[in-house]
Parts: sequence; structure tokens; C-alpha cells
Amino acid sequence: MHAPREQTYLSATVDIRSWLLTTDHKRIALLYFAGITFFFFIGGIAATLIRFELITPGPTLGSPDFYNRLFTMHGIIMVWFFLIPSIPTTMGNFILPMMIGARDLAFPRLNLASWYLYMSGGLITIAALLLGGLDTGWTFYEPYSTFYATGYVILAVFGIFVAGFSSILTGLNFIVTVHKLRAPGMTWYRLPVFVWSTYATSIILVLATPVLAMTLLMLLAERVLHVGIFSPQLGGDPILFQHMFWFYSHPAVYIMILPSMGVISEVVPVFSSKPLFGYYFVVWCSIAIAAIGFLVWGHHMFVAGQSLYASLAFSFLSYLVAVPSAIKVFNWIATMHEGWIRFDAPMLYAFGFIGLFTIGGLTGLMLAALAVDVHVTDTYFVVAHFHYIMVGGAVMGFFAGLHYWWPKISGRLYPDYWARFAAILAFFGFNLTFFPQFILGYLGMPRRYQSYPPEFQIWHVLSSAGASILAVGYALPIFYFAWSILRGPRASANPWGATGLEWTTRSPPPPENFAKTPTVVRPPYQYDRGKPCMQAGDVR
Amino acid sequence: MPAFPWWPPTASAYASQINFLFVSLLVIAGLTIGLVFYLLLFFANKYRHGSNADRSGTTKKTWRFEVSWTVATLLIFVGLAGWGADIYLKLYNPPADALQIFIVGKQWMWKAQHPGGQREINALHVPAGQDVRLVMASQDVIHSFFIPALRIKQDVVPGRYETMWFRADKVGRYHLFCAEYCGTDHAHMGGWITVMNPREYADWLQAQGGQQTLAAQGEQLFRRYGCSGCHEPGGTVRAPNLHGVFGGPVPLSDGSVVIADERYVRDSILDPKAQVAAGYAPVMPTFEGQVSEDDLAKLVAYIEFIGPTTSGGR
Amino acid sequence: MSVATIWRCWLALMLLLAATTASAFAPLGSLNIVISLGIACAKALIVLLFFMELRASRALVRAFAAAGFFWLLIMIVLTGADYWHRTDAKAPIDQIY
Amino acid sequence: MSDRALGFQYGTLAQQRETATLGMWAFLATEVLFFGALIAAYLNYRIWFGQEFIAAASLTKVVLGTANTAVLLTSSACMAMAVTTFDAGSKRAPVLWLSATGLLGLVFIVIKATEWWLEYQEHLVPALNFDLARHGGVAEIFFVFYFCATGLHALHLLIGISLVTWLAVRIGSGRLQPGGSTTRLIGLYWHFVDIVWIFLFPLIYLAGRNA
Repeated sequence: MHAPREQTYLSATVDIRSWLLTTDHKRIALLYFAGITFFFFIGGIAATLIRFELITPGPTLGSPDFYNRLFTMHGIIMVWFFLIPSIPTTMGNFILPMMIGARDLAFPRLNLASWYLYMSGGLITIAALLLGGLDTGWTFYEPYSTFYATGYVILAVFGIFVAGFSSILTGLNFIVTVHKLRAPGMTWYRLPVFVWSTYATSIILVLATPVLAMTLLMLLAERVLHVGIFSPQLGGDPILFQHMFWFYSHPAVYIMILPSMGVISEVVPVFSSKPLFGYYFVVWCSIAIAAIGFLVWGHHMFVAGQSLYASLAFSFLSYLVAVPSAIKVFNWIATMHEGWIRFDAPMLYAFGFIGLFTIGGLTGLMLAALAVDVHVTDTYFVVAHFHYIMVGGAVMGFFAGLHYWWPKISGRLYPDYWARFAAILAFFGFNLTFFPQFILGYLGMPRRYQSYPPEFQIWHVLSSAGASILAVGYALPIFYFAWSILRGPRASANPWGATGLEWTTRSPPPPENFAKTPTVVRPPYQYDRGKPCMQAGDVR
Repeated sequence: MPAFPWWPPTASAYASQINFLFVSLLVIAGLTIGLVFYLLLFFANKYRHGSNADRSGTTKKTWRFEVSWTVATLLIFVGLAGWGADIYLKLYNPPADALQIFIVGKQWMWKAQHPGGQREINALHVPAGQDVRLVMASQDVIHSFFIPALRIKQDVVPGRYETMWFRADKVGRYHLFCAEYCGTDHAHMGGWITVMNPREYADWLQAQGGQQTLAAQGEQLFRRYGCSGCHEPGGTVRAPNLHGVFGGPVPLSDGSVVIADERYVRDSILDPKAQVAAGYAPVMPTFEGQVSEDDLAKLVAYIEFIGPTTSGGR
Repeated sequence: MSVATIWRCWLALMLLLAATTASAFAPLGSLNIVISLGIACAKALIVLLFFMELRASRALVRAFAAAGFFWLLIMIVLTGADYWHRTDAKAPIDQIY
Repeated sequence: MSDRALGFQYGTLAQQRETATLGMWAFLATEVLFFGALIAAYLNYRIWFGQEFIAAASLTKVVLGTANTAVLLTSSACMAMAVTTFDAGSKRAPVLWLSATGLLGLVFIVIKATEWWLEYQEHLVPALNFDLARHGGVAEIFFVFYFCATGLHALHLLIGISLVTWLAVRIGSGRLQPGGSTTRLIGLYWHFVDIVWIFLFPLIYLAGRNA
């Protein structure tokens, strides 16, 4: 049934050298996928240990120092080595060129170089953690991280510095590809929203990450050479470090959430068999999030000692940045209106995303109110808020995209029953883990505390129970995806009845993606009465 | 504490204002989340694949509804944010005649010094119903003085004074935490705030023993560090006389004018060349590293004490 | 880009350099930094428009060139919102020469 | 692979050239923000410290700084000449102009090195022998910025010089023909390094000269 003569990008060449020196965007996507899964696993172990530690008010697993190194490891690995690269480097690398009808990214060798930068940065940071870790928190606040911290700060910061260049080069590659390599007929308003979201993410990757590189460089200079840039002993200002760190780190949270929004904008129309509602709104909201995302970083520093004028300005701007997200949520729901909704696994993850991301976004609006922030900043309310956005939003989006494009990437189908069960389990496990933390936050339980007052224990026990359910929810896909690769049924070119260009070629696609470069005649997501109308030159 | 707390104790009028603001934000957010979840479940059920619901597209374009709904939610939130900003601004300009307590944050303990000279570690006794103004400094890294029951928190950045004020109304014992990560025992750097009615507070002050007042100890330090050698009339070097200076404007050598508050006095002791008073040469040596934070607080208290007496009994 | 324009731009750059160095020594108070940064922007514009041929390139290339500088402006302005208004500023604002 | 061979993913040579130019400008945008973050931090300290920061700035050598700016601006003009003559098809002229550019770059590095040496003599180098008692903490922070900025700029300039030499060799040996975009891209990079210095010069050297 699978003509032996037809080659796929997997069967073209099989030796190790062809994988490690490949310039095929599809293979580089799989290389990244291996790296991402490895780091997600390590960050997940740290998270589980943290939750075990917090079951009892006193020290449970080890000394306070051990706990401090645990949450620092969890933060660094999850932020820089899983969340930021997750969707752009795996699904972005694999699907984006196919969505715009290109044969590869603009700079294939630069794409491979980005992967090597990512892996070397990752291994340097893992070396720092294995040697003994560091206890500065992923925010490296001055002057603790430069003069008082004892761990392997220099090695870990250098690892992140190297991995940062992988982000910059990937963003650069995507921007130039979307501008110059679109198939004939693929105008900007015929681009699928996932391309627009990855394009907006790349704008942030390119424009924010260099500031992180310089900030980490100054931190290294201060710690290695014992000179004082931010150090108060010489009269320097530690708050300047916070300004420069958050100038990158707030846009970084939009790097994490925008690709997931793109995935959801792809999944919802397909499983509602209905065009995306308000395509122009959703497109320009993605760009607006990327732009306004740069104006709001000061809401991390309301109590840090910045001037009142700045706090007022940042508080107001933080409300503006929520408007595009609200419009997108409304458009996804309006897409389901009068649709033919099928509850496959990707759609269940999409439901989870929309619900949890809305909770995360609205608690963000509550945090942006200055007086409330004074009470709840640096408490578990903030921890719950950003986990609702990152785990409830970005990771749910990652799994939605994974389950949606898995047939195209591997050419195999996966057991639908298990996938749906994993989605529902992850949803309930997640809520049981992080909703009690909102209550803990308003009670005043500070962040990064190993031992806490005994009266908070009930909420921590609930949260830890939820964490174990969430861990099972995330472990299930490993099993049924492995089964799918070995014995899953072959996938057709278009198993979900979708309308993107990537569904017009074989799964898994040939090395050059398309037999001949397709010409595009219609905007994306074209359905009439529930039946997809295909792009030109479709292949059954 | 009830069996298991789901709402923090409310110990001041300010705290109840925050409760009210937080609950109203919660209600608005809850309504929006409710609308989203309801629509998700309703559409999922009504328009599921097999159902024969009416899909004729009779409801015309709904973007008008979308724009109005988004703008309405935004306006409500911005209104609440404005209210939050108003409370925030009130938090940051303390009343003039509050009881002033110096707090020094050090790696993994809080030290409080009352005007009467009483000192406490990881604890703070304050009278109920009276404004209390905390002048806080850190000796090493960034800490954060956080009292959940009063809903206030302020990062203490080393190298400068941070001020915070509150008026605790309800008598009782409340948690004190350090909210900014500061190293190994970050979790143990806390204790209890005890709010007592004024009579008990006065007894407590007496019970602490008759140390000299902070200002008196400051006067001794003023002599021991040799400040009196220049800043007293008839001193060897021409230096500004500090009597009656605190709280008032100080013209600087570069023509600008600065109010002599705690920050200016502290900066002038540690970094005298930064803001030289008009008409004087920058000859004062720096005391950086020689005067500890505790002594600094005493010196500042003394200079405040010899400030203009009209600025209210401190 | 003709040879003549290159050397005309070079001459303009040299004159601007002389102007900025000379103006730095004139006691103009806080106007000095405005003049020196203004001249620096003029020199940068000459190099961008003529030497880097932005004048002759398409709008997209000009947008890419402008994006970097615009985002830098966002950072300077919004961190300035904090540092210009900080009450404990070591030196009052009108002292920056 | 010479820059005139058509890439697997491109339709036409013009598309490949435009893509390369866009890629270079995107990279220069990241470099603008990389240096810009340092300059933004410097500006904030300038506002916040005021008097002391400027006193430290007057210790820098304004004569050498001005000379260096003149050298770098001239090298930029030479680079522009090289790109123009290379497009015109000649082979000897671009090699001459490129070597002029590289030489002027080296002159800049030499002047910069003498400046650093003088500052080393005057005990102004933080982490090595900075005289804290005499100049004070804020002056040390100024000189940390000074050495970070000029050091990073010199590093980028050295990369530029090696690129220019590599380019001169390839054009001289005839392996590089007009029509590709490599010459223009290296020109863009060189001009960018010049622009960074155009902004560093007034901020560092001209501060506080009007006392």
C-alpha cells in the first residue's frame, strides 16, 4: 500500500551522519524534538521533587539549599530549554515551510547551527546542574547572584547565553523565510494563522533576546571580574539589572504563548469544520501582542523600588496588552458557533487551552492592579498565574499541536481513546495542582519557601496530589506515541479533513515537501457546510 | 486560625480596602471566565458533529458584540486598576508624624530599632490604631518586608532607604515574611508582628529596660566617629552646622536644592562627594564600610532629633 | 552609489565630527548632550542612507533597519520613565551635561 | 558554494540576493539591540548619577577618541568605494580599497590599544588596578561601561577586519565575481560597526567637557 519507490524524508538516507549534518528542516525539527523532550523530562523531575518537598511544612527531602537548587533548576530548564524553543523549533521548523509551500527555510545551514547552539548551551547548563547546581532562582537577581551565591552561576549563565543565540538565529530564519519564500499566490492574508503567530514570535525572538545576552554578559563580567556594574557597594543600582532582565523576560512569556495560540487557531477550525472567525482580528492581534508585549515589563517590579510614575505607566499598559488576547479567545469560541465539532485529542487539548489560558490571563489582570500586586507579588498567587499561562496555555498548546500534526510528521496514527484520556487527565490534574496555589497566594504564602507556616499545609498537599495526576497525564503520550511509531496504522495525506497546504502532500512528506511547488488560489480554512474545499493540486 | 484558612486575617483598614478591591476584581474575572466556560460547553454540546442543530448562519456578523464586550470588560478592569493605583499612591506617601521604627534586613534576620532604643530580632511590637512608619535598609542582598495581614510589602534594596507605613487596627499576632529570595534561609527570615493596644505597648517598652533613646545613642556615635570635630561650632574644619537642618531644604554646590530626609543624610555620610552643600568644599571623607547600618540609623535619628523642633515630636 | 556621493558624504561626516567635538567644549548646560546625540544621529543617518544604500533599497529593508532602532528607543524611554522620576535620584535631573 | 550558485530552496538568483540582504539587516537589528542594551544602561546611570559619572568621563582621552572616530568614518568611506568599484566589475580597485579599509581598521585598533595602555598607567582599569580611593565607586562603574563598550566594539572590529581581508583575497584571486551579495553584506557589517562607534564616541568622550 506504500509504494516502495516513493521516498520520505525519513527513508531518504538513514546513517547517523545524514541526521547530524542534515539541512532538511523536517529532520532538524525532529532533532529539536528529541532535545525538547529530554529537557522537559528533566524539568519535570525537578517539579515533582519540589511538590514532594512541599507536602510537609518542614524540610522533607533535604536541606534548604537543596530545595533552592531544585527550584532554580526547574525554572532555568523549563523556561530556556523547553518553553521558549518548544513550538517554534519543532512544529515551526517542520510545518511552517510546508504551510507556505516552500521547500525549506531561507538559511538551512543556519538552522542546523541553531540546533547545535541550542544543544551545546543545554549541555553546558546541564553540566552546571550536575556539578552542583546554583541557587539564584531563574531570575538571577542582583546582588545575590553576583556576590553572595555560591553555586555554578557562571557556567549556567554561559549556557543560557549560548542557547540565546539559537533563539535569535531561529527567529531570524523564520522572518526571512515568511517574507521571501512563500509559494506563488500565497499572499499575506492567505497565510494560515500558525505562520502569522510564528512570525510574531520570531519578531520577539529577534528583538528581545539580544538584550538578555547583554544582561547576562554584564552579570558574568561582574561575577568573574568582581567589578561593580549593579553592585550597591560602589553605588550601582540593582534595579537596573531587573529592568534589563525583565525587558527580555516579559516578551519571553509572549514567545512561549504566541505559538500555542497559533496552534489553537489551526486546530479549532479543523475540528469545527468551519472557517476561523475574524481571521483579520486574530492575525493583527498576534502582531499587536508581539509589539505591546515590549511595553509592560515594569509590572514585575511594582514593589522593587522603581518610581511611582513608572509603576503607574506600566500598570496601565499591562491592561492594554490583555485586549488582543481577549479578542483571540472570543474568536476561537465564535469559530465553534454553528460548527460540526468533533472531540478528537487535539480538540480536547484546545478546549483545555482556551479555558486555562483565560483563567491565567484574567488573574494577570488582577495582578496588574497596583494595590493588589503589592500584596500578592512574590507569593504563590503569581506562581499559580504564570503556571496557568505556561502549563495551562503553552504546554496544552504544544500537546494540541503534537497530536494534530503527528500523522503528518510520522506518517502513523495513534490510539484515539488513550489520547483523549491523557488530555482529560492532564486537565484535571493541572487544575488540582495550581488552583489551590491561588488561595495560598492570597493567604500570603511567599514564593521559593521550603518550610512554611503549618496552617498552609492542606493546600500544599492538594497541590502535590494534583501534581502526581498531572505527571501521569504527561507521561501517557510517551507510551501511545511509541506504540504509534512501531505499530500504528498508516496515516493518509489528510486524516483530519484539514485545508492547509501541508495536508496536500504525502505523510510523511518527501524530502522536497511537494512534487511541484503548489499555487495557492484561496484564503485558508475554506469549508462549505462542513466539507473542506481543498487547495489547488491536492493529493487524496 | 480556623481549621484551614482560606482567607488571610485582616488587621487594618487598608487591608480591608485591598480585600474589597481584590473581591471586585475576582467577581469581574469570574464572570468573564464563567462566560467563556459556558459558551465552550454550550457550543460543544449544541454543535457537536452528529447534532442537527440549526447551522443556517441566521445570526449575522457578531463582531459588533465582540467589540462591545471587549471594550466593556476593559473599561471595568481599567476602572478597578485606577482605584488600585489610588490606594498604591496613598501607600507611598506616609503621614508626617508617624511612629518611626528603623528596620535593618540582614541575611536571614530582620532587626527592628524603636525610637526609644529598644531592639528586636525577627519580631516587631507596634501600638494599635497609631500610624507606624518603617525606614528600612538592607546590609547585603535584596530582601522584602512582607506582612500579609496588613497586605503590605516593600523590597529593601541595599544601598538606599525604603520607607513604608501602616496603621494596624486589630490587636493580635500576625506573620512576617521575607518575600524576595535572599539565599539559604530565605524561608526562615521571618517572625511575628504583635499589635498591642497603646497601654500594653507602653508597658512593653518599659519592660525592655531603659536603654538610651536612639537619638541619645546617636549623639554618642556622633562624637565617637569624630563628626562633632567638624560639625559642631568651633570645629577645626569649616563644615555645615547640622542643628535645625533635618526636614528642610539644603541648597547644593551645583545650584540645585534637596530636602534633607533620611536618604540624603544617609547618602551624605556614606558618599559625601555626591551632594555637597552650597558654600562648602567636598573635604568630608567617606564613611562607607566603617559605619554599620544600625549605627547609621542612630546617627540619622540623632540628626533628626536636633532638627528643627517645629517638625512635631518624633 | 556614485563615487562623488561617497566622498561628499565623507566630507559631511568629517564636518559633523568637528562640530560635535567643538560643541562639547562650549558651556551650554544640559543642552550639550542633546546636541552631541543629535549630531550622532545625523552621522548615523548619513552612513545608513548612503553607505548602506537604504535610500535605494525597498521599503521592507528600511523597515528592518528601523525596527532595531525603534525597539531600542522603547527600552530607553520606558527605563527613563523610572530613572527620570526616581525621588532618591542621586542628582536632580537638570544636572546632566 | 560561491554566492552565485542557486540555493535548493530559491526560485531565482535575485530572490536569493534579496533574502541574504534581509537576513543581514535582521542580524544587524539584533546587534543594534545588543549594543543598545549597554548604551541604555549607560544612559540610565548618566541620568541617575549625574555629577560623579561625568567627572569620571572627563578622565578619558578626547583627542585620541576624536582621531579614532575620524579613522573609522574614513574606513567606512573606503568600504563604500570597494563595494561600488566591485560592482563596476574591476578587480584591482576593490582589492586596493578593501586593504585601505582593513588598514584603517588596524590603525583604529592601535590607537585604541594606546588609549587603554594610558588608562592602565593611570590606574583606571577596573578589576586590574583601579584606584578606588582616589576616584570613588561611581567612577569605577563608568570605567566598567567604558571597557565593556569599547572592548566589545573592538572585538566586532577585529571580526570585520578579518572578513575584509578574506574578501580582498577572494576577489584578488578571482574566485569571487560580481553578481553575488557577499561583498555588499560585509560592507553592511562594517558600516554597522562604524555606527556603533558614532554613538559610543559622544556618550563616552564628550560627556562633561563643558565644565
